Amino acid sequence: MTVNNTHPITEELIRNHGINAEEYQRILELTEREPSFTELGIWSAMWNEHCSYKSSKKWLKTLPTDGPQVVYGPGENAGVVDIGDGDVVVFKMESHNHPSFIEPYQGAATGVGGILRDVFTMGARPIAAMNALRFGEPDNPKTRHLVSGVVAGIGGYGNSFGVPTVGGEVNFHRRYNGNILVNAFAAGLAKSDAIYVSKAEGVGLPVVYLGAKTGRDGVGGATMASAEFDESIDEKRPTVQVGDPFTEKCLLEACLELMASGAVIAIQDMGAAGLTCSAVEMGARGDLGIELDLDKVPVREENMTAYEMMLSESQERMLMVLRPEKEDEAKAIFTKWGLDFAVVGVTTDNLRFRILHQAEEVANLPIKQLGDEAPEYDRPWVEPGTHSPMEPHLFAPPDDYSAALLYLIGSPDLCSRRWVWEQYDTLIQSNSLQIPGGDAGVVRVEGHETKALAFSSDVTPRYVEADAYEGGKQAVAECFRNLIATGARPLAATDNLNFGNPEKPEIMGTFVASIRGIGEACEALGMPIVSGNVSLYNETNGEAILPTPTIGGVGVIEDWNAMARIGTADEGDVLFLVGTEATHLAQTLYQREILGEESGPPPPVDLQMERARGEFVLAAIKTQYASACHDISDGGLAVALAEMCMASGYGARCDLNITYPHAALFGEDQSRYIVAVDDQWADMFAANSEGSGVSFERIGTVAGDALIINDLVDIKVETLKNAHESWFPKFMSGQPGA
Amino acid sequence: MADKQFQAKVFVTLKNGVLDPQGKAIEGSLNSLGFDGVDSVRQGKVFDVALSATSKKAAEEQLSAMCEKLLANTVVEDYSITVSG
Amino acid sequence: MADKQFQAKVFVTLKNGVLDPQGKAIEGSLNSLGFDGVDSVRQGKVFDVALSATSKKAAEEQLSAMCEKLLANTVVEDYSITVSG
Amino acid sequence: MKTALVQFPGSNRDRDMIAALEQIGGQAVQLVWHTQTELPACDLVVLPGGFSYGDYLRSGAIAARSPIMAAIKAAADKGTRVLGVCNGFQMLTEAGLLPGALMRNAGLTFVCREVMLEVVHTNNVFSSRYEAGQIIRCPVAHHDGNYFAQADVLKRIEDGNQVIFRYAQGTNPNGSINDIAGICNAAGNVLGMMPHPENLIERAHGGTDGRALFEAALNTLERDAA
Ligand SMILES: Nc1ncnc2c1ncn2[C@@H]1O[C@H](COP(=O)(O)OP(=O)(O)O)[C@@H](O)[C@H]1O
Ligand SMILES: [Mg+2]
Repeated sequence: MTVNNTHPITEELIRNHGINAEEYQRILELTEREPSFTELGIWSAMWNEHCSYKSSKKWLKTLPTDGPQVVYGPGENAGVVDIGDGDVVVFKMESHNHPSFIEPYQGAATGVGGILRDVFTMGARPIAAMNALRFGEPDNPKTRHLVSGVVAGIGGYGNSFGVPTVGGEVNFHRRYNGNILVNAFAAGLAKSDAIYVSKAEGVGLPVVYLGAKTGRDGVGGATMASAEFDESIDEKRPTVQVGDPFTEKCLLEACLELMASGAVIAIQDMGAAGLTCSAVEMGARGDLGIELDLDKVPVREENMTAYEMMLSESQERMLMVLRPEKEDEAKAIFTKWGLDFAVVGVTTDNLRFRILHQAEEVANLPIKQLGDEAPEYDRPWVEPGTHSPMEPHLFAPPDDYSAALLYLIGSPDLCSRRWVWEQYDTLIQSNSLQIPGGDAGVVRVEGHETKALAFSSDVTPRYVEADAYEGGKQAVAECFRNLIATGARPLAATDNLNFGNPEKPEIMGTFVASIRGIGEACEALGMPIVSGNVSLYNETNGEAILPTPTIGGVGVIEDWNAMARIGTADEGDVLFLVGTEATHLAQTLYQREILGEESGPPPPVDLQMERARGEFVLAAIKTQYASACHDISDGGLAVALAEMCMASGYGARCDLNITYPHAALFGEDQSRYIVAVDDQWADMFAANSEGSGVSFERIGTVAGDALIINDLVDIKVETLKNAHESWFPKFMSGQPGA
Repeated sequence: MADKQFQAKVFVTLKNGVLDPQGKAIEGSLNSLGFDGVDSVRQGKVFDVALSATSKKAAEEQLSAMCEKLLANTVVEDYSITVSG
Repeated sequence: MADKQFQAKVFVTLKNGVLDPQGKAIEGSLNSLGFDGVDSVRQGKVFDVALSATSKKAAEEQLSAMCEKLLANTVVEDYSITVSG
Repeated sequence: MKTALVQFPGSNRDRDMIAALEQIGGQAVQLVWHTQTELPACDLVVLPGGFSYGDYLRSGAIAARSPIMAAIKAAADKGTRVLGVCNGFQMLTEAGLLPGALMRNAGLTFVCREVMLEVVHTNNVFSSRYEAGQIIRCPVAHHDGNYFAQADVLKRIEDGNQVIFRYAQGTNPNGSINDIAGICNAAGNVLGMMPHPENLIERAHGGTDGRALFEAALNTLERDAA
């Protein structure tokens, strides 16, 4: 039987494809006639926010993206950064927010699958993964179900595929109640002379379909990922896809074998709007036309229309331009791995994107225009307001400092995430030097004696909400700090910008301001943005999420024998605060959790100071003065000290010069670290900091089995641990008290 | 009115068109084990539920509520129920 | 003699006495969801198999061979088969 | 000692295992693809961890029916050493080379963490370099490690001193009956265990408690003596 590919183009149909009037006019001009149904689908896929970045492009261009270490910046499947000795690290972060809210397990799983594919499409073997998660408030009825599904899905895919998950974030906030965030990061390792890109070269060459068969999965998914949620969410359900990590693992091995065989000219994974985006990308990049014969596409469902095949988001698929003489060898590799391999098209010199189905032409469009001439908007935006500073005396001190500290480290946003990361394989590949629980994940560079890579994912949404510019800076600065704290030199970063509806000037303003902050920080801290992803329209019934520009940073450790950890301080070590006494309590967890308020400005970041202190701490770690190190972030100095005590099992005796005790202990002033130093080196360390002009304070020593701070805090480490470890398991088991 | 005991079977299967990686793998394995008569395999779940309810009808209502709430992931799965007892 | 198409259901369930962590967990969640009528839950698998065979009997024989060889782990699982032509 | 390692589609701790075997054995490992029907000449066959066939149907079930398995059974009967770790252990039970079955973890979730193991018996070629009763550290990373055997079988392997590793100090991560983490066959030449000794063999791993198992299985003493 033949499938009907025709369908009248009505105004409603156009609207349902998320195409507005002007856009449709432009489509008519470029198509030079009324588009066919299949063509309309293709245009909408290429022009929706998800694929075209039409609202964000203008601003993304302002981010610093190069540096001597950058091999490929944004634009490829993932960023590529030189780490020396002929090795490169390939990484990117991507969101799967909407699918994960609809079907948490599969949504999160396919999110991980997608980002892994982005990395190995370029020829890199994935070596590390992270996941940045934001959920609604714990007592929202949906939250527990979403947490368990998302975490199981991330583990289910990553563990089976075989990549260690070495870091991430989990936050809970009311503003994510109807729109959670699942941002997945992956990094891979490759040789600098064996990187593959999507730019096709050569006319008349076979275009090959690789991997799993095509079904109706996610037809319209790309359109959904850019649509605001409303109560009619159920209708969107069929677009959820099921991931198959087993096939993905086979695809990885097959692709790496294929690349080694020299058969690959260009390769591109099929992500959103699979066949359409990948084919157009290859052609447009290489100034070539592409002709596809859909009758040759491996399908797993009957009577699929051209429209469905072109927009299907079935997972674990790739498109490749092949060296013809290598076809048999290439086919053999894919047969060995039990994967489909089909020549489905050819490259042409006419710059047309031509689709045949059942021996009929169902689409014939200008490929460059599809790829490059997507609309670009300068959406109206308003500069976000800022808050005047708030002095410490404006904040009530706690009645009991020990109780406040215990409460904080046992609160949803500060408690241990062990329940989460023990469901992830953190050890596979035998290279994990630091697993979750410290400041950054660290993995060895295989084949290298001493080199290692560090990974951290960071953003503090409540800061961004209060001041998008400072919040943007802070996200990068905290990422920088987490890398430094392990002894890594920050190299570059990827971003995942999660915001609400960009058609609202306030939201657009937050977006613009945070990008300005991110850009300045990346510039000042030498961390260019080499890849990224934008997720807009994160709103439910008109309420937007907290603005959440997640930053994924990568750093290099030349010799992991000189690496620092959070928990390696030894009895008798001297504890130094790098930085000064805290005074900033606005937008802190102390304010939110203890005082029940969220107001005022976030702590500002002085980027020059950030860099100076970072370089000082890095030097101290590299020269092995630091027996342990931890940056000070959420919850301030007291929480950071508690985290070090819990990690080492030792107590600490601290005597601080204090003006405002609650600010000194819980203030979240930026650019600060705690460094533990063997007492025989303590004076030397102090002298060095004097010399380098970095402010520091000798705050105490590692001792006993309790954390003691002046006459304010005195808590047994065991007690801290219990409070820290108990919330998550309790919450997930549905027990009260969580 | 006293409750009666019922034995129910709840079948949870993937919706048509939803990819079934397990079924696919099993199909492949059966073929390579020489069962070449096998055309397709889809894997689903079956729950044997013992429950007490006032009537068969009440039991069925409870069971479909259980499916909606927990047993089935209605985003990708269908369910069917048979009650005996 | 030409092959006919058959649709079969294969049920694989845990032997009595073999503990069923999934069933237990589901039982627990159902109770905590307020379904206190639930006395016990056991989780099993069901396979929808489409196969071609010369006769229903032949189909059944093939299917039990599949169970013995792959579909069931007879150390801990029992199976049953229903074939509809 | 010649060593062979069998790779299945979906194996993913094979690279960890190869690294451990080559580092400690000082010899290249011969790789065998699951579709082969013969093993190369070897004294030790290793079935690595991972998710062969995605762990679909049952963990290790499909791999246990692959062509190479008959050759492995034959080799085991002839006394060749066979080591199955994690997914490899699951395959050995599914293939009937070891008794019992590995069920879904009692907690139902995948669990990756370090546990403590008691070396119960040192009467075999894998644990002989440990002291009986010794407690060692070892990581686990699995979803289906909940060992189960019917009462009579359990009695048989306990009485037959076939339980080689037990989770110790309350660290049983999966609900295994009798805290069983690893067992061997009656002859003592086939060992299956859920924990991953290959992930704890060098300073970078934060410990080396896993080394002795490979030193024993690979006869490194004899090698060093020779
Ligand atoms: N979703 C997750 N997956 C893996 N590890 C996580 C996840 N969420 C948090 N972690 C880990 O828990 C630790 C604490 O997280 P966080 O408080 O965000 O660290 P930091 O304050 O140093 O940024 C870190 O090691 C982090 O990598
Ligand atoms: Mg930190």
